Amino acid sequence: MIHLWLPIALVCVLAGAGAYGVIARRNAVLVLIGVELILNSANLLFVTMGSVRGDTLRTGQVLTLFLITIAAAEIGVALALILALFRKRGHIDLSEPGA
Amino acid sequence: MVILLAALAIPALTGTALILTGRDSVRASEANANLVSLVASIATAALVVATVVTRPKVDYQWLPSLGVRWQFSVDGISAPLLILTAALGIAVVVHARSYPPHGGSPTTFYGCLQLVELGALATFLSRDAVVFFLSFEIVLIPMWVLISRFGDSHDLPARVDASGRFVLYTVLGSTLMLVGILALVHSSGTANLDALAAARGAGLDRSTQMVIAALLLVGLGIKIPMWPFHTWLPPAHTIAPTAGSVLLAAILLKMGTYGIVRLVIAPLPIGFGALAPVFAAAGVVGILWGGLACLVENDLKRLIAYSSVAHMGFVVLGLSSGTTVGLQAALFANIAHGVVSALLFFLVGGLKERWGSADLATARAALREVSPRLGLALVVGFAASLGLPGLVGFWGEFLAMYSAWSPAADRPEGFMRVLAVLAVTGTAVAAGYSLRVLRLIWSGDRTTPAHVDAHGGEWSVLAVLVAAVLVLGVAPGIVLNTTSKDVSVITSEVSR
Amino acid sequence: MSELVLQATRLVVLAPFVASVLGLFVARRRFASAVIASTGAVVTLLAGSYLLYAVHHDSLAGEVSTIGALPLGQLRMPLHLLVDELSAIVVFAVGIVGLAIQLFTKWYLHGDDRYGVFTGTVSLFLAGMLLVVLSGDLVLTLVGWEVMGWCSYLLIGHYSRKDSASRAATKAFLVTRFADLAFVIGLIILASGAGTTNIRDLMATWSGMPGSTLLTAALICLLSGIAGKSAQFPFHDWLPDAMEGPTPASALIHAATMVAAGTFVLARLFPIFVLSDPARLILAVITAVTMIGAAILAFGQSDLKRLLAYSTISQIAIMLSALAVAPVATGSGPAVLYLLSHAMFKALLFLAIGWLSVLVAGTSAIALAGGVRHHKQLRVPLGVGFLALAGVPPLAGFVAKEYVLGAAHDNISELGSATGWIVMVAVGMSVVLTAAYCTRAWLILTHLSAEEEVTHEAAIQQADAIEDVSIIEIFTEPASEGGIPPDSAPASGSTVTDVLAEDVHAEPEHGHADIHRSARLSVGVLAFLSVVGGLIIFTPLVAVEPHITWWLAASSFVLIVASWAGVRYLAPVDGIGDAASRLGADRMELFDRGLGADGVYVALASQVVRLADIVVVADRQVIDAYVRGTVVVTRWIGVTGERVHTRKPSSYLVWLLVGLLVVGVVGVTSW
Amino acid sequence: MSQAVVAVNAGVLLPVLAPAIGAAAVLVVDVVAQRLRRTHYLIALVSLVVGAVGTFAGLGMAAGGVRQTLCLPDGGQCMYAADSVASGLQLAALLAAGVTLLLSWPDDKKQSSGNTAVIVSLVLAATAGATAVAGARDLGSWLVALELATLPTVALVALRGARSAISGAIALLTTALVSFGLLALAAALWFTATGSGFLTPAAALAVIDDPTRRPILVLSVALVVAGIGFKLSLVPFHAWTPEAYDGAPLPIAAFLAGVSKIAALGALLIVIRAIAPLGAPALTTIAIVAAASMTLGNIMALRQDSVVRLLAWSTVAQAGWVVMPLAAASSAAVFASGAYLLAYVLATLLAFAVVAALVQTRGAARARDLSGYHGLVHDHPVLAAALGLALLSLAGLPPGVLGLVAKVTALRPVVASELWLLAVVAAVNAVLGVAVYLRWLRVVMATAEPETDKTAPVAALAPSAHPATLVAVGLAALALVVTSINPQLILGLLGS
Repeated sequence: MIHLWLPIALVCVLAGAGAYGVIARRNAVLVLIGVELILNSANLLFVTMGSVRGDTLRTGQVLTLFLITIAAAEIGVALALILALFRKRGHIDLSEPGA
Repeated sequence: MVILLAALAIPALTGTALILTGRDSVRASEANANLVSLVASIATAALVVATVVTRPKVDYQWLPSLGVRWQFSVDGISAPLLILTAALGIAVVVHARSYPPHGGSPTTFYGCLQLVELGALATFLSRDAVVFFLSFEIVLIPMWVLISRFGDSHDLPARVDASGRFVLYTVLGSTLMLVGILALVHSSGTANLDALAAARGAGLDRSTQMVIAALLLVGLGIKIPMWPFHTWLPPAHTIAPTAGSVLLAAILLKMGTYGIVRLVIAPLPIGFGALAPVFAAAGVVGILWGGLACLVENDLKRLIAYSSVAHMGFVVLGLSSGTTVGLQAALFANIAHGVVSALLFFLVGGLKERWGSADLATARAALREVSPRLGLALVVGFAASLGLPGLVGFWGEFLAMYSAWSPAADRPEGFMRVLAVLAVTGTAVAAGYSLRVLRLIWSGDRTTPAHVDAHGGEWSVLAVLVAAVLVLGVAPGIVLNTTSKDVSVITSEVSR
Repeated sequence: MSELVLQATRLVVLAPFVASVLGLFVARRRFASAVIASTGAVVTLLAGSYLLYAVHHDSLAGEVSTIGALPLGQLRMPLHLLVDELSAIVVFAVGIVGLAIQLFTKWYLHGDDRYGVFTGTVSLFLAGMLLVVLSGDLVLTLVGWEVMGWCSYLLIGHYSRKDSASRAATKAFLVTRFADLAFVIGLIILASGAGTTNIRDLMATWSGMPGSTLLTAALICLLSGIAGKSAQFPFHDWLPDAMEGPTPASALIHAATMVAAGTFVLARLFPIFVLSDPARLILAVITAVTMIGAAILAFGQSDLKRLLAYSTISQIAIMLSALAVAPVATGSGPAVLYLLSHAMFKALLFLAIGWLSVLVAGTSAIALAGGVRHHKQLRVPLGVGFLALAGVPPLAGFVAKEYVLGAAHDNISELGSATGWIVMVAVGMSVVLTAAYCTRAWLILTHLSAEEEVTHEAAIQQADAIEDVSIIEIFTEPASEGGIPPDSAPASGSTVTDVLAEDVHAEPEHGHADIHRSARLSVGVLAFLSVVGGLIIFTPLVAVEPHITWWLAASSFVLIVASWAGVRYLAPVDGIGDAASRLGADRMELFDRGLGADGVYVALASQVVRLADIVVVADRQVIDAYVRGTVVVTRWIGVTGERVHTRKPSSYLVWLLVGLLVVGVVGVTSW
Repeated sequence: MSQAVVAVNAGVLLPVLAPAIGAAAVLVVDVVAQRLRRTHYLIALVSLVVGAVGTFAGLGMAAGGVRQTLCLPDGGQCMYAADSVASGLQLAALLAAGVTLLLSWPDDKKQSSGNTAVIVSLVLAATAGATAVAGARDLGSWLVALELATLPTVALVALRGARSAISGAIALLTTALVSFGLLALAAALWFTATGSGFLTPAAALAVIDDPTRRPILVLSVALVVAGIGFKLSLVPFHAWTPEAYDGAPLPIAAFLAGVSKIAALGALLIVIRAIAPLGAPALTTIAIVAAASMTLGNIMALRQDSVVRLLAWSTVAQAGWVVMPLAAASSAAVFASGAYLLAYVLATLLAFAVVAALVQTRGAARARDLSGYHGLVHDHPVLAAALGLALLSLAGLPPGVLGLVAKVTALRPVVASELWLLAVVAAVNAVLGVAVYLRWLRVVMATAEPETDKTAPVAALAPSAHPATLVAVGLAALALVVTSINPQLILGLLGS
């Protein structure tokens, strides 16, 4: 059995990397990836704690599935919008002020 | 009970109806609006008098979720103010016959007057602290409209500034007051003003009382206006139309001092006692400050506004003393200032219409020469303003000074006595500025540019107010006997 | 007390008050105004007479309720009137003077379009004075006191078209009001110490604590107000300026009313005033300075009305000094006696001078010079007035002055305090000075003009002769001349009218109406009373023992004669015979300006105005600055906010995470 | 997984199911019969009304009353539980969505953009999310419902296709994504701390005594505040608001200002209720965020010349007021927050409705610019009156009594918890708020300039507003008037 600190450390790294990506990246898609990293850190935490706690409802695991689904929906909308942005502006740089 | 509700319903409905009436027939409806307003005001006044006489009580559930009830009734403290409000409600309408509003639709003008009256009446009638606050707020927007739309037509930026200052400053005050009210209601568990007064702060420790009292005093102090929160008043008065100035000075300011009696002095005796010296000091500074400013002020309306600051300082001083004498003085001075400032603002409003401005530096025809009636009213008005004994202004100020000299046992006597002496000095300053005005515009030998003397509606209003100044000055017992019973309940002092 | 007395008491105050209010409604109609005002004065006098009768005949004294007690918790304020011997006699005197002035005014302001307003104001003034006199309550005293002050403002400023009148009125009111500040404080101290404003009750309370510092403070405060109203140093300078008012107003203010009110109030409070030696000493010093200083100034005035004004200041000081020295046993009698006699002769002097000034169109010494030579009907009243003023035996002024000296003497002999000596010396000096300025005035009035001197060489000797005779005449004549009008007014009146008619014809440019019979009657009655008023000491009307300290009387008479002789010697034969011209023109001018007291007032007032300027600047730049400051701050935050909101989505994300950091840190730490 | 069969009560779920089914139905109908436009709207309105009716049973329940379903058989815990506050929010969301639909009612004269069905179904879907989140009691439904309420709005903003719309949508999207990431993390931390998937007080209480797990819970709450702060437009998570409002079509902006806020508050209240037993210190962050939102929102709103941006910033400020009571952490606070939100939504919707009506009559350029409102009271007195009522309600001044009562309600818990500093900040912001709305109102009330009046005669006003828009204005105005007369109608929804 792996120690608990390892997945938790990974959660922290993922969340931190995601946050950094969100802040530092200008490209919309890369920002999107940053968000995904954050979401995945949450997923990892759910799974980890779900396995540790082991309640009857399997909350951790179920919620992970939920999150993956939502993330997929999000990505769909987000990519569509980024596409529209690209069509209007010719770039997807988020550091450009809006109209 | 029906009487009381009708007294509130009539101005509310008339005001709303007038405002909502289209401005399609601006010219045709001028006289009609005045007539409707006049009838409504008279009916309201009759009902108010009936209410004061019969003293009904109204108690309906209104906001059970917040524990707010429509609780209205009359007692000795509010009765004189109600009568004053109702009377001036008629007076402004009658006066407006001589000076029709300009700057907007007359229906809006008269509607706003009705709503201001409604707010004032509701404030003085309400027995629920939260309803008190709501009523307090009713007057704001109509008054804002009166100032910003019907004010001095020459100066748009000044109108914007004056009306904005008025409404914003007052909202700050009333919101702070709301915070205080909510704290009071929460900590004492009742919103009923009578119950609050009866509890006399039982169960509230000193520090809580002080915090609540401080919030309420600052909030209500802005409305009074108490020094140093007074700078909204001079511009508002200067710009406002005559009716607005009158209602503002004679009634709206009184809501502040009335609120202090109801919300601070009665329910928070210990907290108020602790803050009273500061409060009194602010009042006395106001007396001197306002008076001194009047000595060099060259706009007559501003001058009267500053004199209001000084006069309300006496009210504040009386309130701070914590004795029956002080409270009686404050309540009387309230009424006195209501009458006197109404007289002066009616007068000066008319003069401003005649002169085109209220500037004292411009050479004018001496009032005594060209318009003896206005001259007489001016002399009586300023005589009362300087606190001449035998006129209405005297009793409140003298008794306030007395009360400051011998305050309640828990006040710092030495400090209060110093304040009393300073307040007395203020009366000399009042004499100074009053005579200055008389010398500038009443006496002299110029007869040009001539203007017509007061007549019709204007003169009847002035004459009635002059008579009121005299009658209340000669027989102050009319007011003092009305208030005494309830005042002695608040101070729980045994009369000697 | 009987119901009749109660009603009479109220009526005394009410009648002039009602007259003034009614008078306001008919102010445009001369006749109606005159009727109302005179009726008010008559009713007051009748009611006052009845009071006097009732008080002495039925020994009725007590309190009369007015508007009911005010409900003021711990402070009792019954607002009662107080009728006793003291108030009854003063009411009577005020009634007489008031009626006389009302009657005189009707003639004097014949051509004035504001006669109605004036006479109504006089009525109100009288109401105020009578309220002070009858007041049994400090607050009522204050009410009457201030009402009088306000009426004096209106009366002095009657000729409001004249800027000088308006200025004088303002000055009079402001100076007295300033002095009243301390008065009000004094009243408050007295009332709060006793818990009541009822004078008898509070005197009873305070009498129980004679050494009280607070009492001394209160009394000194009262003295300030009294000094203001009575025009004592340093508040004296308003009174000479008040001569800008019509002469009846001056007569009113100077005689039985306003300036004497201070004396009355102090007399009323005498039982507690005697308890405080410091206050008495202060009063003695103030009055000593005033009576001598004002007498000197009076001597140097180039305007005879102003001369009378300074003489009033000086006389009131003598009056007040009696209160400063009188031992408990002596009481306030001497002061009241002086008040009464001064009321009569000063009213007389003013009305007579006013009469004369109408005839010669002016009040300056030059205009009036030789006045009584041309208008002989004024010779007696003016002569009586000046003699009484100078305190020549046996006129009322003499009797009263002897009582003051007697009081000082009593003080020295009984108490041996410095106060007594101060007053004694000061009154002694003022006797000399008073005689001096009276003589000077009389010499001017009887001086023949330059042309007459040229045409009638012998006139100089004749003038001397007449001068000499005149004094003797006046000793002998009053019984016949001054005493006639009450008895046989119609006969005497018609003859004098004829004489006057000639004068009017002689001065067509003046065009003033023939003097009314009633006005002359007023003057006559006052002259009569000035002569025989001293006899009052033999009645029970004033609380004094009918005795005179003979060596004091004799020495003062010697002083008077010496002074008369000195001035007579100094008076030049050329010009207008003005003894004061020896002082030199420069000094005369200085005297006319009251030694520059006005300048001091103006300087003080300008300091207040400077303070006011500071306040206005502070109001704008300090108090209002934070109001405007909020606008500035709001705008600044807004501008900064706009700069920060770059509309860049990436920066929003930075905000979001920074916000998260803040929220997280605060949340965790503040748990 | 054990045999956990949840019991479903469709009646209780009706407020959620009705719009969801409606959304599906619209799409189905669109597939079956294209080119239909009004039908979609009718279906949507019907589904909203049905949903609204479904909330009635839950309104005004006594304290502790709750309608729940999706309950676990063994533990008795339910994944859906609507108390009266939740029911009130649901009703408000459904009605607000209805108003939104009325505002976007298709105009026959204009060419169809072809995506009517999409818009309607997205609105319904987002509404379903909003109603669902108010009742969600477990992490899963909470997250899903919240995202369901958010994602469609991104699409709705973007659908207009204009450049500004895309910009707004991008701003909204990026913030939404990151926020959701944070919320997901928050959910994970909650689970980590409590070991429970339910957002219940019981779960939170278990953590109190454990010093290692408590910080995790606090961090979780902080993340929730941040994540929901975005949706409520709380500073500093607010920056998208003006962009999105400005870029979106007006009805969608109204939707963002109304339904989205309701959804966000519903989500927040669940968490707040769950951690209420932990006490107020946990919520200091809320106090800070609330104070910052009010202040910045008002100050920025003061500087806006575009009315939509002004309303956007006003939303930021009002959001501060909405969450302010929550700093007190009590059931009264939850009630107060809900009440304030409802009052705000009603007033804001009315303001948006009036703007929408003006866009239709005067054109977008004029209606979206503040200066275009000059003299509105003369051109459109009725609309001006409605707008005035809405603005005054937002400002919290009579005659907008509802707004005033809402302020009273919101301040009550704050004062009760003696958060004096926060109360004073609120008082100052009441003033700023008044300044914001009166600035607009002053323009509305201004006397029409002669030249503009002449050049644009009233008769020549080309198109009149769409009836549906006018119905929306009328309904909202009526609701505001009625609730201003008797605010208990709104307060009562949320329980007594």
